[in-house]
Amino acid sequence: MTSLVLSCTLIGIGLYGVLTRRDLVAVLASIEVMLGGAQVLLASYAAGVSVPAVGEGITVVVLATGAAEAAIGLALLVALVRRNKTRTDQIEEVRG
Amino acid sequence: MSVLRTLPLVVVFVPVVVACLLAVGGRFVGRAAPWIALAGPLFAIGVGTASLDGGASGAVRWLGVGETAVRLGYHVDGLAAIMLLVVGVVSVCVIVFSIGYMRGDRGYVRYFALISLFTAAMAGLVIASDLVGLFLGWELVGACSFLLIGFWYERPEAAEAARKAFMVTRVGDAAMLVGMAVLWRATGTLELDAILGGVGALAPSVVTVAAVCLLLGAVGKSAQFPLHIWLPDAMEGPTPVSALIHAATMVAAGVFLVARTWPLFEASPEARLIALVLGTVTALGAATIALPQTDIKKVLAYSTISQLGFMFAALGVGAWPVALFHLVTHAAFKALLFLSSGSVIHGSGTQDLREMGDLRSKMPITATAWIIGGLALAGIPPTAGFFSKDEVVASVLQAAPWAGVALLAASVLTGAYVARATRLAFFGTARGAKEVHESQWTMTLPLLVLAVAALSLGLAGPMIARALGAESEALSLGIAAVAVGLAAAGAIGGWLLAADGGRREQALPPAFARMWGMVRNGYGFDTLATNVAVRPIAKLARFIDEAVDRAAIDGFVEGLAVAVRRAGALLAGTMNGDGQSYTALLAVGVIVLLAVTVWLVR
Amino acid sequence: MTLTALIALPLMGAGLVLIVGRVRPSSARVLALATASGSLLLTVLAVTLPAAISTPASAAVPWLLRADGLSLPLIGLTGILGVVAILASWGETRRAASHFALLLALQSAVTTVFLADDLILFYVAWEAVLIPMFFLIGVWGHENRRQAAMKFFIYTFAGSALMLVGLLVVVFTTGEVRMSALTAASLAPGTHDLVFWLLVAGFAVKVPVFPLHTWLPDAHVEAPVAGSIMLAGVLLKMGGYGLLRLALPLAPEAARAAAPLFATLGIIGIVYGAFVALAQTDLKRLVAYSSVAHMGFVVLAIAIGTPLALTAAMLGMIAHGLTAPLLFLLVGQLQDRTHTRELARLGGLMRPLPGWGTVFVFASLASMGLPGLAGFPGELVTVLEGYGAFGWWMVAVAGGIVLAGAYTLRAVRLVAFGPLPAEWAALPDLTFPEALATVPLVLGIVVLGVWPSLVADTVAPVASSIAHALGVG
Amino acid sequence: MSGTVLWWGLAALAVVGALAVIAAREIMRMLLALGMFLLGVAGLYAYYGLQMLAVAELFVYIGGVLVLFLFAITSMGRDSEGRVVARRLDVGAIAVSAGVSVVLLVALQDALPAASGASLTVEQTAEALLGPLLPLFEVVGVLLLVALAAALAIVEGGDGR
Repeated sequence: MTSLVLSCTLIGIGLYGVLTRRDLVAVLASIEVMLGGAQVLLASYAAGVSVPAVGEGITVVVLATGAAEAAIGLALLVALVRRNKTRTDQIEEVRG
Repeated sequence: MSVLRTLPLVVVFVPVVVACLLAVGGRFVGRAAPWIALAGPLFAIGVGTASLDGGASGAVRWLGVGETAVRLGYHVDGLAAIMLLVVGVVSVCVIVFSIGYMRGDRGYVRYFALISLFTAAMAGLVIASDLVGLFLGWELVGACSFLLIGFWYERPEAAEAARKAFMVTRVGDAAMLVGMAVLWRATGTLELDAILGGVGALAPSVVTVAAVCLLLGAVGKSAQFPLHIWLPDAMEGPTPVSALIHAATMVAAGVFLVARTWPLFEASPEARLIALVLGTVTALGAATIALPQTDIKKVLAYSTISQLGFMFAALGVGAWPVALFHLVTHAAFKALLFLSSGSVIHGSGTQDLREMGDLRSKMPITATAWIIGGLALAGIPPTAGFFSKDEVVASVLQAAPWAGVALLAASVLTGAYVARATRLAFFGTARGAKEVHESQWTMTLPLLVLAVAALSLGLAGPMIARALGAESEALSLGIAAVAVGLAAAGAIGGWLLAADGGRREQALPPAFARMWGMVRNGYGFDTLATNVAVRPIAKLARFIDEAVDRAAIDGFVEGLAVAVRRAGALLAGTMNGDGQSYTALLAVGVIVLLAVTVWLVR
Repeated sequence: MTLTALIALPLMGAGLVLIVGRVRPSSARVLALATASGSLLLTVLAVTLPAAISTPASAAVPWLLRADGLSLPLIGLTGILGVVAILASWGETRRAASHFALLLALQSAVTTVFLADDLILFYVAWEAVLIPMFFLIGVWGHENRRQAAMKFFIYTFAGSALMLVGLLVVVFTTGEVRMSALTAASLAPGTHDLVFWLLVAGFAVKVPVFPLHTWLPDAHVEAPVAGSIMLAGVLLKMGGYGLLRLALPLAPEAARAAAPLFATLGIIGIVYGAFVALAQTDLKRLVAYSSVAHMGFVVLAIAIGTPLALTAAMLGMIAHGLTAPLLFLLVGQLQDRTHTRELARLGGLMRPLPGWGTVFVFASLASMGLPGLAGFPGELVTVLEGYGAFGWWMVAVAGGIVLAGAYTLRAVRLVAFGPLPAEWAALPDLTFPEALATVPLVLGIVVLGVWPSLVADTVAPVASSIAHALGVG
Repeated sequence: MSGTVLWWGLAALAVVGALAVIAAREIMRMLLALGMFLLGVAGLYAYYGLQMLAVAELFVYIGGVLVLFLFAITSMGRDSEGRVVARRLDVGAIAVSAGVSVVLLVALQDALPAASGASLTVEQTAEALLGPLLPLFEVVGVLLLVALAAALAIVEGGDGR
């Protein structure tokens, strides 16, 4: 139960970071934090799954996707840097 | 002759066909239009004489579902026959008279088409055996009157008068419609013999309400107080039209209606009382207004209103055959007077009495015709007017002395305004600038025919009474003498009033002159009616249009649209391009969704 | 099989006109007129020979059509107005082909509404009518036509959306789609009121019942002549037809309970419409509000509910379907000449336009319910039966009739009579096609006025069955 | 007893790391905080007996992702150096994020099975991955490959759009 509390707090903190940080890198880092929080939760229960190995296997998968996501995020970052927009409010193409 | 008895509907169809023929083929017919238009009235006379002692009848199912049905039918009884005769004779005279009077008018053929249509409608009204057929004729007569008053539609006064006439009569017609609805609910039918036969079975309140409603219709059509304001203005129409419609036929339809539905009125004392009061007030009031008029046609218009007042008074006291008799004689001598005035207008080019004078030297026939008519109107023996008006005054005096006295006073005034008009127009020194000439034969012949009628109809009293199925009382010499004496006195007064070309009239003391002017204006009733009825309705209409329709209802609908658009704009504001605000919204969405699922699951 | 042909012919005609119009624009109107006259002929055939129209519910024909006393007069009216509308647009040059095609499509859609025996087809046709009408107003209309077209579309569409819900409730609770098979009993007890008010929402907007009428004047003022003719002539009748065909039979108790409300709205409609018409300065808006008043009579007649009153409602609709289009036709012809509808600027037009003037006076007299013309039988019977049902309220109705006379005569006085302003001295009178367009309507008005049982007898059986269902007949 | 103290220590490490990430003034300090956070997470994995995962975490995240961050930052060029401006304390964001975490907490509190203390040796994990979970493992491989390709495409094709 306590791991749930921890995980939720971490996700909350990460989300706060995503919402408030102006710098793209910071946003990406905050996303990593949220991901970490989730993974902790998963880990705390992974062992408890009927076939232990399956729990482990899933956590590995989550870990992998986390890494992949980080890679894509950073690639985007690089692309944006090339167009010297590193601040979240400078990206306006999504204006409605 | 007997074939006419069996085919009364011909009096309606022939003039309708003639009217359509003239309307469509106007150009080809040209000058022959009046002679073709004579067909309708001649048939009316034919059927009228043939059916004096009872004619054919028939009915057809006009509109119905199952057994509840509105039927349309005709029944030519004595009353209808007499009316047909009146309509026929007067129409013939008017049409012949109009040949000369309307020559050279742009709407020559249209005029005769409308007259023919009018004859058809009047005939239909008269022979109808049920209230729907009667109402059909009733309103069509009103429509023809509208079109004929507004015949010279380019003149604003004529257009306005036409609209006013049709509107005021339609107020009465609306009351009639309600009366018909009351009868329909009570008896399930609108056929006169069914209703009148079963009057005994009806509740008194129903009878009274129905009778009063029908009476209102009659008051509207016969221009009785307070719905009389349209008749003087109706003089804007051509004079022959005034003679036919606004003297003899249409305005008499009100009296005819009460006579036709007499059992209903017999069973309702209240309705009769209203008729008596309105009739008497109108008779006296209109006679006073007629006195100071300067336009010859206005004199005759108010005189007609007054004479109709006499008839309504007679109806009020229950003497409906007497009223009918007076209706017939009045039709004759009033048509005669109108046509004479037409001839005078045609000859002297003016309608204003002050610009006439000494017309008898140039227009002898017209003068004699006018004088005979005047004598009949005043009720001087041996003219027909004497007999019929005497019986009216006699019967009213017997039943309601106060009304009788008022009618006698009205007779005095009648004598006065007739004498005044006669002297101003035909005697004294010629004041008109234009060269005066006697009218051609087509105009003077009808005058002679009507003059003969005005003289001889007095003797037709018993024959008419028999046709109506009522016994005619003997002439009460006493009252007759009093009536004639009073009329003569009035005449002398009127004659003196019109001394030296009407200048004495203008030289009245200021107080009296102002009152004289006010009376001439019809006691200001016309302007009163406009301010009380016409103007508030127009203002209310504008208010409803602007405030209720445009602002309230339409505003609400348009407002709804604007509100929706503004709400849309509000939401669009959130899409401000800031990625992070999107995530925040997303997060809020997640919170809400999860909260709801948790709440639902629990 | 002629029923299907009645719908297919105008539709095919529309397609043909479009194609031909591209090649030779001038012949588009001739072809359109031919199609319209063809379908009118077919309609007359269908109306006079009921045997010819028995449509077997064969599997081949997926949808079901049925014509009975209620729909025959209306499809007859649609046929006549189809021809008149095309004649009215005879001079149309802007994209003539699609104009005529839309008119034919509109006629086909309206005929489907009146003939549909299948609820879903009824709804589809009901909405299909909006589309050509929207374009007719939106493209060929006058000054701010887009706003009017949009308002017309959304207002009626909102109403019919509610109606759709009602129809779906009926379909799902009873599982029956064919109207002829549906009776009040087939509806689940609880749903009567719900179905009634949902259906009425859609129909009331169309009729229009006061206060849902404010879309009508804008739509009419901006619509082209042919649009106004079809809008006033048949579109308004779809509301009345819907009430008689669906709302009343399916939920009689609800209908009877709602009768006083409808009667009040009807009477308000009559008097209110007349008052507002009296204050109008635009001739076309005046005629539009007169339509509101006339339809007030129809609503009142439906509220009374007796067999004769329902027949009177039908008569009222057919009569209005003749007089209003005639008036709109005349106003359109006037506007083609004077390019204005302002009463203040007009006057004395009887002099330069005798032909037009005579028909205008005739149409005005018919519109104010002069006996002997089409409007009178319906209004007379409504008052007669109305006194039995609603007593002294008929005095207000009679007042409404007088007011009808007031605004009509005011219009005649301001337009046809009075002195002729100099600017209109040289106006040309009616051309042959224009005069021809008025002939069917004038004849219809006289025939219906003199011999109303021509329509009344066909409507009577259906009217008495509806009244019987209402428990009033 | 010692286990729970260890857990609290690691949890504190992670939480402080996380807080530092979102509050760091200067970008380099943020990265250090991220590293600290990841260390905490790895420790927690170990605490929960997933040794293989703990080690994987160390290598992949701290070794790989953190380096990636470093690389990205350095390539961002001069101007972004050391100026990591955080917005003022944004009450709205606090509310939202607190809300999300609370809702998650409530939603999941009884949905999860009881946490068990069992631990997994590397051998067991290896057998599982190469045995029943082999297809899963392959998929992971493909996933990573795709991510790589995508990253390259974005970086290379960036200017072409």
